[in-house]
Amino acid sequence: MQVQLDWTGRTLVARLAGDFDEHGAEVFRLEIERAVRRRAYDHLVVNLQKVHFIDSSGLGALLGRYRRAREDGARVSMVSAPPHVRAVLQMAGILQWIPLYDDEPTALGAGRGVVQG
Amino acid sequence: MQVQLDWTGRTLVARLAGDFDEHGAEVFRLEIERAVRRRAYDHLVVNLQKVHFIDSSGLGALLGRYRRAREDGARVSMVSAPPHVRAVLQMAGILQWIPLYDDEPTALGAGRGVVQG
Amino acid sequence: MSRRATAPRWLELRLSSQAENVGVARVAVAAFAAQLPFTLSELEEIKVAVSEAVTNAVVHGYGHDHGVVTVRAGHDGRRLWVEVADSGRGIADIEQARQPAFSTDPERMGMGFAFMEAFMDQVDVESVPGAGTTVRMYKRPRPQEGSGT
Amino acid sequence: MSRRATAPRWLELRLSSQAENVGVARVAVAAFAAQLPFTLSELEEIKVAVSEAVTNAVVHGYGHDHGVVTVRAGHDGRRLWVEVADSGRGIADIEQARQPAFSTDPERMGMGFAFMEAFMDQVDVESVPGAGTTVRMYKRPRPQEGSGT
Ligand SMILES: Nc1ncnc2c1ncn2[C@@H]1O[C@H](COP(=O)(O)OP(=O)(O)O)[C@@H](O)[C@H]1O
Ligand SMILES: Nc1ncnc2c1ncn2[C@@H]1O[C@H](COP(=O)(O)OP(=O)(O)O)[C@@H](O)[C@H]1O
Repeated sequence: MQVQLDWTGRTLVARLAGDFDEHGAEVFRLEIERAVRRRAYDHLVVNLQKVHFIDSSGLGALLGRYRRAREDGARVSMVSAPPHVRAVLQMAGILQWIPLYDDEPTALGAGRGVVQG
Repeated sequence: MQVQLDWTGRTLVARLAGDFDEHGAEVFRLEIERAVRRRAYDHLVVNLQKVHFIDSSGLGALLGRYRRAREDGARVSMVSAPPHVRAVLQMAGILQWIPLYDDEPTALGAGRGVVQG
Repeated sequence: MSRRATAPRWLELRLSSQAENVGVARVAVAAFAAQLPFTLSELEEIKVAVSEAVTNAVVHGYGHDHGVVTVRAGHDGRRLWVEVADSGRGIADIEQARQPAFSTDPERMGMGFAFMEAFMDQVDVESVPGAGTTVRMYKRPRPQEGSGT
Repeated sequence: MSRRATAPRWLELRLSSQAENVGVARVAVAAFAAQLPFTLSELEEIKVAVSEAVTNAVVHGYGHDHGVVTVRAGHDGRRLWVEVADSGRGIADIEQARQPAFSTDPERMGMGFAFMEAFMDQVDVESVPGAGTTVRMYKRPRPQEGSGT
């Protein structure tokens, strides 16, 4: 899995591409940790548009990130999940913790209230 | 591999989808033989647009069909080969036997003279 | 009644236990399963189930140490079976391990077995602590509209 | 100089010798090869080479009879090797068999070995008549623009 990172102010956008499995989860954890160690963030937006596959290891990495973000006083959003990825997110009940938005602008515009995707 | 057959007069159009490997070649041989046993043809157009993969077994089935067609007094054309399929066709020198056209209308409109794709 | 029964086909895949290899197991089994009339979304489900079982072998069975994961799959034209085996540390309490949200690793979701069960028709687990674990899963293509039972 | 050397990764795939299974071998090896920085078109080349070798095992080695085809692959982060082995009828004259357009089957093109050689860096063939054939192929990712040797 590839992780492309993009800062806008204190918002970090992570665009993922490939398979979000155990190996993808390792890459994801590493890249995000490295980025937020260097710079303060209050919002992490995870763009799933190019994720071809996700399993419970990928979901676990997302939830782990969500827990860390709460400790850091930041929030996490997901955007642009393809249908099969969305199905797995829904099944696992992830959306009650991390909101899913249609696209990046919507996530960036959304307030601090929790919006269900 | 799937083979979809379509008659226009004495022209048989075969639209292939999937992997044109040894198994695909078996399917191809069977389907074309069954079709031309029931109805006379003077032109077989093989549409390769949805062929994702081809190897020497697929090429061998095309050449075998070409030989049979000559015996039957018919000709064979190929159309719409994706780049990676075209590369393999070229490498194997198939185009000197079976012309490759851009699309079905061009193949159907082409005369009996051999046109190189 | 279906008449798709054919000579049994099978494969056995042995992989070094690395997270990078999980994807190889997934696509190999999915390509094999595509010999049955599964829909694309059923093939995605099979991929997730295989991914969970192989990941468990790599992560829990061998604890990311060197080891061999064996994936076997077969079908008779009607039903797919997939077996994932490791000779790793094994599971002491299988019933507990299969409970949704149970994990011995606080960083994991504990949803691996739940996903296997949700996406396959049947999941059997055999395990001997210190000797290894074998997960066997079965799935039939759902009957499509217009086809018989 | 490349610093991509990693712990060796490998897989072994055993398949029943059926034409339907050739695609499984192809996608498994391609998914594995994708761990090295091969381009998409190099991965396509690897698929063709694997397809030729496995098809030969099924068609010539076993003559479409029951048998087992073993595909092994490995890499050290730099170079891929792929081995395709059967315990079928073997090849009497390997040099002749490797010649482009040579085939013992008039319906075939005789281009299988030519394709393996065109698409891989090196192809070694070992065969014992009556005992079987092993084809071993090697390929390195072509250096990309902007990278070192
Ligand atoms: N192959 C295995 N070897 C050893 N233990 C395993 C294996 N598979 C599962 N387990 C145990 O079962 C527990 C539950 O597994 P699972 O439902 O897949 O969740 P998770 O992988 O998220 O922990 C694991 O935490 C582990 O303790
Ligand atoms: N695995 C094998 N077992 C036995 N004979 C083989 C094997 N692979 C290749 N051969 C022999 O080598 C010949 C040339 O092979 P190849 O170049 O792949 O062409 P083709 O498969 O089209 O015949 C075959 O016709 C066959 O006689």
